[in-house]
Amino acid sequence: MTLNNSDPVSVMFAGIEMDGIFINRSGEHAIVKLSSGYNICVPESFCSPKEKTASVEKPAVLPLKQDASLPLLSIISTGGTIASTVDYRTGAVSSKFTAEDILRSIPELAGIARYHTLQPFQVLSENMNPAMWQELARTIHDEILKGAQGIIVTHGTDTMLYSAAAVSFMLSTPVPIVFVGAQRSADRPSSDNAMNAICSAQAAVSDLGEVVVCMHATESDTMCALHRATRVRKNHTSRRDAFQSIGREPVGGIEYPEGTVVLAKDAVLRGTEELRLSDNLESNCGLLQYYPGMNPAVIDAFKGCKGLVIAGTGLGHVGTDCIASIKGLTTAGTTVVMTSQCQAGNVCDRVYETGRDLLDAGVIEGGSMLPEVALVKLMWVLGNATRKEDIKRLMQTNLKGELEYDLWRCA
Amino acid sequence: MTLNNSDPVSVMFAGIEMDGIFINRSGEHAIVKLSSGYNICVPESFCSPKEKTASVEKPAVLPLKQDASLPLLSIISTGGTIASTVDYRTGAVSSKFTAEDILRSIPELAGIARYHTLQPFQVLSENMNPAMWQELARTIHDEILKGAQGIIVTHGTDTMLYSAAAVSFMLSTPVPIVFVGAQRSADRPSSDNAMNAICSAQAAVSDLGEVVVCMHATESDTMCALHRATRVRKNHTSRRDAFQSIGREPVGGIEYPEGTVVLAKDAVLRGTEELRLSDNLESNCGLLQYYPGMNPAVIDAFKGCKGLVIAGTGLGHVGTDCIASIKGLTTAGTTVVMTSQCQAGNVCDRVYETGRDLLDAGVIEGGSMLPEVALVKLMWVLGNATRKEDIKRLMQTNLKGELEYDLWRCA
Amino acid sequence: MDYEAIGLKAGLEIHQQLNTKEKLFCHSPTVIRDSAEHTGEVSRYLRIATSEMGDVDRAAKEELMNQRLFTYYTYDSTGLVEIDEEPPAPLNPDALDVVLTIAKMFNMTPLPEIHTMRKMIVDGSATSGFQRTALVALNGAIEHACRVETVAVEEEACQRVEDTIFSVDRLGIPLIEITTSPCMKTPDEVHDIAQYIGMTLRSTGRVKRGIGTIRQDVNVSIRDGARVEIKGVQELDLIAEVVRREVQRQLSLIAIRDELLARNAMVNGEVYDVTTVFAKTQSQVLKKARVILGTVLHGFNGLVGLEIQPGRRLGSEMSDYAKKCGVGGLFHTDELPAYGVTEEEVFVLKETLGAGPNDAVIIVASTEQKCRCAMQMIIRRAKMAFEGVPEETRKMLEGGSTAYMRPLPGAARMYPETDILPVPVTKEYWDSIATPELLSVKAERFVTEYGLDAGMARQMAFSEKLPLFERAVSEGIRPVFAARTILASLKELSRAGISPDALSDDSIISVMKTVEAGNAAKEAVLDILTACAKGMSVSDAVSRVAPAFSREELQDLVHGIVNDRMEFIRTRGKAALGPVMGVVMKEVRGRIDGKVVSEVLDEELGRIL
Amino acid sequence: MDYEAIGLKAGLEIHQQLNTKEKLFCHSPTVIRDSAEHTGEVSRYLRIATSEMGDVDRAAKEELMNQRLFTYYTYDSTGLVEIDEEPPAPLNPDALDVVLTIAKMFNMTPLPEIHTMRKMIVDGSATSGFQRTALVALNGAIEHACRVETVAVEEEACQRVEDTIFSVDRLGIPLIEITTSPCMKTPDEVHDIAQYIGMTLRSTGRVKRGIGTIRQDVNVSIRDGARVEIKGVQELDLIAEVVRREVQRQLSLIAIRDELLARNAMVNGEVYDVTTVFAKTQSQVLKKARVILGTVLHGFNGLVGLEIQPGRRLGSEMSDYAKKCGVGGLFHTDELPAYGVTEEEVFVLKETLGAGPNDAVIIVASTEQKCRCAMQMIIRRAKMAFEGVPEETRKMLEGGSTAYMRPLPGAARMYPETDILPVPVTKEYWDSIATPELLSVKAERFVTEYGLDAGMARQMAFSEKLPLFERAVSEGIRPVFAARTILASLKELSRAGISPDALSDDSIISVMKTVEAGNAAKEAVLDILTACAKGMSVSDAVSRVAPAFSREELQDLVHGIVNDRMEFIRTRGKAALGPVMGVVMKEVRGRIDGKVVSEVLDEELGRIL
Repeated sequence: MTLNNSDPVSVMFAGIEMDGIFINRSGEHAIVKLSSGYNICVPESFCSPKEKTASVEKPAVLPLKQDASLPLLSIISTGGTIASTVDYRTGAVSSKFTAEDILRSIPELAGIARYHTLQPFQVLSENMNPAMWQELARTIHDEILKGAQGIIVTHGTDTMLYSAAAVSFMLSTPVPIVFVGAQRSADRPSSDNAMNAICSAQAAVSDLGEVVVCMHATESDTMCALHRATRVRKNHTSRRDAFQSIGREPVGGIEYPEGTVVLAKDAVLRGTEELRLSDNLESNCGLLQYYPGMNPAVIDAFKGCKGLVIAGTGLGHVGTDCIASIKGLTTAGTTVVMTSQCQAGNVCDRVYETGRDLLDAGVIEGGSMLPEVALVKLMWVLGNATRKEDIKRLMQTNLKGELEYDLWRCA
Repeated sequence: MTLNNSDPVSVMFAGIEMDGIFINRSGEHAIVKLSSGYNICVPESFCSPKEKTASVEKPAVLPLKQDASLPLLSIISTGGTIASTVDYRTGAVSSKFTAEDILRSIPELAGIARYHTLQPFQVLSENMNPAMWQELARTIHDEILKGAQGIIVTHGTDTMLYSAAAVSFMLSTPVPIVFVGAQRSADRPSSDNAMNAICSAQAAVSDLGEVVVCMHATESDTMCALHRATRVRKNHTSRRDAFQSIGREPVGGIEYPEGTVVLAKDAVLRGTEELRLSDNLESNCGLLQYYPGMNPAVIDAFKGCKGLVIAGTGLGHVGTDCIASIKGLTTAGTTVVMTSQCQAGNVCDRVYETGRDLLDAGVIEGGSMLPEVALVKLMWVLGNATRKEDIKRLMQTNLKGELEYDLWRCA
Repeated sequence: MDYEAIGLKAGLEIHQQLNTKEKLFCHSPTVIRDSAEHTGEVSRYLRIATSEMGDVDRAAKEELMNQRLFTYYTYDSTGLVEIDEEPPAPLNPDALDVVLTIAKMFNMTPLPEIHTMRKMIVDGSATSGFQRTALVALNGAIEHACRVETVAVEEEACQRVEDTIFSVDRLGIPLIEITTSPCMKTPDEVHDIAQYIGMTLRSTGRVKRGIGTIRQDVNVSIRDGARVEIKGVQELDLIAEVVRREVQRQLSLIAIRDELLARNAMVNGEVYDVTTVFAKTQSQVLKKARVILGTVLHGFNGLVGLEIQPGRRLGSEMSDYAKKCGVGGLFHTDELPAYGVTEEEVFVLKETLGAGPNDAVIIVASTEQKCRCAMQMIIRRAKMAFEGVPEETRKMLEGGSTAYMRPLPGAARMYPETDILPVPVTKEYWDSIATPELLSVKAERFVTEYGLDAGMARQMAFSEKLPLFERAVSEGIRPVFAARTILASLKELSRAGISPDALSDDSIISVMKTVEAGNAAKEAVLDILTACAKGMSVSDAVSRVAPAFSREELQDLVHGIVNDRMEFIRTRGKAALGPVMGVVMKEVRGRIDGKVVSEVLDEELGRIL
Repeated sequence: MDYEAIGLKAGLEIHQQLNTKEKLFCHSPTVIRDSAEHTGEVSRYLRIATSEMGDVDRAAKEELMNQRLFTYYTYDSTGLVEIDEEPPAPLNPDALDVVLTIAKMFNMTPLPEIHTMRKMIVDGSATSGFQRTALVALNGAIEHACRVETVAVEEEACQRVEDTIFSVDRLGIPLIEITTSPCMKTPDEVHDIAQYIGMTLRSTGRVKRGIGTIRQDVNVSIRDGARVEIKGVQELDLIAEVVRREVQRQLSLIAIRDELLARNAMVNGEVYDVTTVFAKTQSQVLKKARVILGTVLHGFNGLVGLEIQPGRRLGSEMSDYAKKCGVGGLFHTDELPAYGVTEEEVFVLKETLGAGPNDAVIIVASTEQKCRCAMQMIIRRAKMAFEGVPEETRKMLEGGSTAYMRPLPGAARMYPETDILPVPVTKEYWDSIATPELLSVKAERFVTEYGLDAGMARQMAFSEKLPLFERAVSEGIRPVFAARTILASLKELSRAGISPDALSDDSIISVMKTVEAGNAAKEAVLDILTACAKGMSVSDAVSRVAPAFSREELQDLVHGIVNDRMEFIRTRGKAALGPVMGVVMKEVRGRIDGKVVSEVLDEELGRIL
């Protein structure tokens, strides 16, 4: 008889008999949860089924009502989990996503807004791609059209900054669009998911009117930061406060648990922009960091791409022997944008010889754009402009806070 | 008659006649320095030579003596300028490199040590390559053998971190090896060169015994930081305090102008290591940052490389559709090491599915190594080990502070 | 006491810290720090993921809002895993190795794969909100026919600094958890088994020593009683007493039950406000209180004040329950008048509540809310008295009595730790594990093989300095000298208030070798070691404390002394040897071996006589 | 004064801030901040790159060690370029455009490429240690046959907060520097040329206005005198006076020179310690001093105290030199006894130093070191008196006299700014630049075209609100009404202490349109504008301050008033119109046009009479 998950079993091992329930198998082994709560792994042949006890009837779940007087938010899930429950009998963790599930998990949310939830797709953050960014932007656009007064996008943290930047460029928005995730899994009592979610809801009903990332501001549960989508980086693999604004202060902060939202002087306010979707993207673009001794053939590999962002050294340099390959790309019609692997600070190819050679090779200076953001912007610009001078002008114009200012094009 | 630099000329322009000296030409234009000090640019045909006045004889320069009672340091220049002089008559800036020149420019150095200077080669920092790292390591080795009690390497800031890490791996050193550079050019009164140089000399005569980078700790001229060569990044394109230790505090600090050196508890002290050169490098290695929508062909372009460091997302991930290409590389004998584009924090490919697939594809977890440092280390490891298990063990062993600890290899 | 007759059954759960270099799931060192040295702190809330049934009612919401913010102290010796900012490292292979070694010593069967679980703990002592734990082996044997049911490896929790402040230095130190079956029948047997298990653990040489590194929990029940778990017995010497007192407590509670039933006693649960009764009281406690509530326990007179354990009464049990509500305690009429309460007040109290001579009255004084809560708890506990012994988790008090802590745990909220891959334990690995010689066996060997007397052999085998002794012997130092030196030096240093860590093993070995080579006298060993412990190098210590004294120098000295006492010696002849020897030794003690002095003096006297 | 006869030559160097949105070499806004608002600060040393000749002597080394640490205040409106943490951006094309426009207005020739230079300034006022500056155009004409020699664009320096603390908000604001030839022959001509240049600059509408945004330096010399540069004349009205006084000063110094030569005067430079002379002095200054030194200027009696400019004597010039050494000033015998120095002390002083009746004695009181330094400076300046007028850079004092500042600058330490690429000025670009109408021309046009009287036309043309006026006229508002409203409202607001910025151009236009549409009375304009300036919206202000009053309402009102005064009106007949009109206006002033009131009242009276 084949054992199924949750079947009661009797295990004979080490000369003793133990009761438990069957969880799953791993090779020839059975994983059994003992009544003490421990999982053990024993040869499956050591387990024999036991009669099921009458299952306890689950008590009826009371329906939850949302407060109609509160503003309406849309929660759009792309695969990150904002809420989980643990089945303490089997130890299984399941991620939850209906508005009701979320409110049950994080009851504080019910006091902030009403929620409409959608899940246009469900992928691991590292599998997000430009097509999904477009789908996401369209979904958000629809939700705002339908009356959402704020948008929360739950997203895995790995590529959140790319997605948030992409939505920034594709969408002009009158309401806040808040990307939120968790660095520590939602199934642990110490997870940052609930606090981040609560703060993201506070941000989504606030006066803000731009795309931001809402995550822990410090390692403590006392404050979330709102980062402008085009100036944020994940700067730590695992810490709660991994997300940091680069080259500027966050555009806002939310005190927890008070919920007070404080916005920076230059935060874009609700209603400043009109709703407009502009969702063309040229996804055939690449990003490459220069390193000493780089074989120019690595650059040649991007032949055929419409755009390439280089993360050069310092003010925006590469080794002299790579310049010919770059010139080859630009001549063949690839737009090449120079950013810096330093991340913070401006690219400036006027000051040193190599930089001047790069400008001669047709490279566009990327100002203070983060390499990752420059990649996303380049996809958007190439999806919306074809003339060389327009592409250059757009890349050097501050569209969504990705640059501090429009770069000067001298007379 | 052809005009040469410094020739007195008379310029007729805008209906007036002006005296000046000829500097150089740019196309059909002549650049002339007027007696007011201004350079102007006029058609060369507007200039006519004037008779030279008898040149003033330069006063004899007094020779400088070094204090024999002070410790001996070697200053090795790779192209960065530690000292410059300006010719105020023509405005020309020239970089200086004899010990005497340096002491004239930065007299404070004379009170700290005696100096021996070398210039094994002179390149722009972005043109440094692994062969030059080897040359540099050998030069340093020789100098220590000859009795240098500390080494100062002046280096352009762009790729300083790669060179410093490379020297760390190639050289066991009983004396401090201090890399120093300047973010603001040496020809300006506000340059950071002099203070950095003075602090680097203080570091080079200190109790330290490892490879460090010495640069401004803040934007003010009050403190330099000593960063461990394997944990430092240039995190701003232009600021004086661009260099920052990642994932740890600096190993030391130097108060300016007092010169007090304060070392961290875990700084490696003078004499801890014995002098040993191990200068094999496998330079056929690459570094690649993953980004959403990456074409797997980009990874295939590294086919034939002996090693590839990937800067994955978050805990060390790439999109699922890139895993086959990675597997292709490892199968073909390329060592693939996973690091994170987050820079700080540990890679951990056990926690999520994609990570487990990467481990199955033969990827080596790079722990908390910075991607750039992992690249340099991989070159060194592949230059010194051939068996797969040795390569993995070395990559996961803390050799020079690039990891916080040796990673566990479970039973 | 005939423990068999009353059906005593006891079991042990022993938690022992392992002495690995790094923690169980991260690379931090396993060192305990002074909390004043903390270098950082983080503050966190913990929340329990709701089950599928969970409903968001007003009370739950309020509870969530009132969650406590815990503060964690961090150190330069702790990292991101301790503050739950990084996935855990794989299971420390060294820790697993120690646990498997111990399992093998108990003849247990290892599990083919070790699966790490999360055990939910939201009292703040674990930053993640759970403790990681994994069963490693099952079913082993101990002498006396007792069984070890399971051996698990788990991580230590944080140490509480105060209130909601915790220190993460201890968090993550590996523990072995050894659970026996309830196989012990007498208090002494509990002591012996605990001692035996402890000895077995220490035989590995790979567990931590010192206060707080081992904690014994004891499960005790008697026939007609109930299972009671007593937490955190740290001193082995108290363990039998704890069991004895628990037996006494259970017997007393059963006797009280019988008496209550015989008296037709009754708890009706009515609570009265008696604040006005004490309007003019001189009792400090009652004067301060806003509200005083009282209840009558019918038929309880004399029983509430009955001692059930040294220093503990039925009233103390009720008081423990009441304290959960934040009150300081209670007063009962079995102990009144006292504490400033007058006979007249007691009289009025009883009158007011209509309490008869067989009844007891309990009063509680605090705020209204706390008093109401406390009264409910007291009434609950009073009703339990009719059942005899409640199942409880109790904590040990000084001396070995116990106090109520919380009910026995229900089914543990355990679920898999997904960040840790299962660790296979292969047959090859299990077979390759060598079990160490038991310390008890070692002690016997030291007697037979090295000629140590039994006491010293045992002391040496069980000492933390055992590895030093074994090294010294392996380096050729005579075992008896080595053991004597090591044990005496430890004693001496502790007497001088110097930490034994101040003295390196290398120094001790070096000093012993110096003596054995005849370059310092045995008598000077302790002085030399003390000097070394104070920071002197061995050679400096030898030359300062006990400067080498050559045979030639000795001969000169002896010659002089003998010359001065020529007449005496001539008079006494050979019998002068003793007294003159005394004079010489006064000069050279510790600088040259007494045997040599005796030889030289003998020669000199021979020359004269 | 016959300025031609004495050979007066004067030239101007005018620095005017440009009103661009961003700074000259970075993107920060060109706003001046309150230093209390600074959001950060950095501290820096500056060092001069040594020339090839430089030698490291002890003194140089000491100077380097004693370098001052400058502190710079930063703001949320400043960036990395201001604190020299980032390469400069390219030359601001807007700034260049303004400078080229001005150059074209002076009929200058632009350079084909603009090369930016670094001019070394290590006094701390430039964070980089240099000021960036570039010649833009050469050789232009001004009316009166004067020439503009050069026009350059350069960046403003930091404002000094105090001592070594600077504020970087001003640093980098673009300046135009206009240098004329020494073509002015009379003080009034200097005034007129400066005024004309200023007017030309303002005609662009693209330069900053207000205190500190324009600074005039004047070069003055007369025949037999010397070139003297007077820095930082900020008020145009003083400029002629400054020149007049400088002429007077130079003439006086020449006269003194002649007298000294006539007297065979002599400065032998001997310095005496005269501290003891003043041992019992009542002079506060001398009492405090550690040391008092004195020197004799032979044949200077009466000349040291001679006034050479209002409030300035030859002694003042000497004192300026002495102050460079850190002393507070000097005493000379031409002014003594005074300041607590008695006649007797002066007598003893002269006796002690052997000074005759034709000689002057100078004393200085301070520390020994400062006194020695000061004496050397005084003697240096005294010797210069034999030459007449020294070449100097001087600073203006209140009223128009001047004080010594430093010698004339030598060859500027200028070298190329390598971070800025040269900017080509193509023929196409130059040709495309449109020159604006001069304000003076505009004023004339306002008279002829719009019918403004000459005074108002000039006031309007030169007002900062000129753009508003031109907009109003273009939007159809009658020019006279527009000019009157704008000028009056500015005056009214300033009288009420309200910033003119509080009132937006849109509001003013809107109010004027309301009036012109007949929806508010002209009389109420100022009240409405004042209300708007205090934060009220235009429509609110109109309805509150001057609620619309319809013809019907007016008729009712008039009807009532007339009824009440029926007898009076009947008595007076048409002559009652005046007085009754007054009563009505008292009620409706500003709410309806007086013309309408007059009409309605006329009708009503017509009905009765």
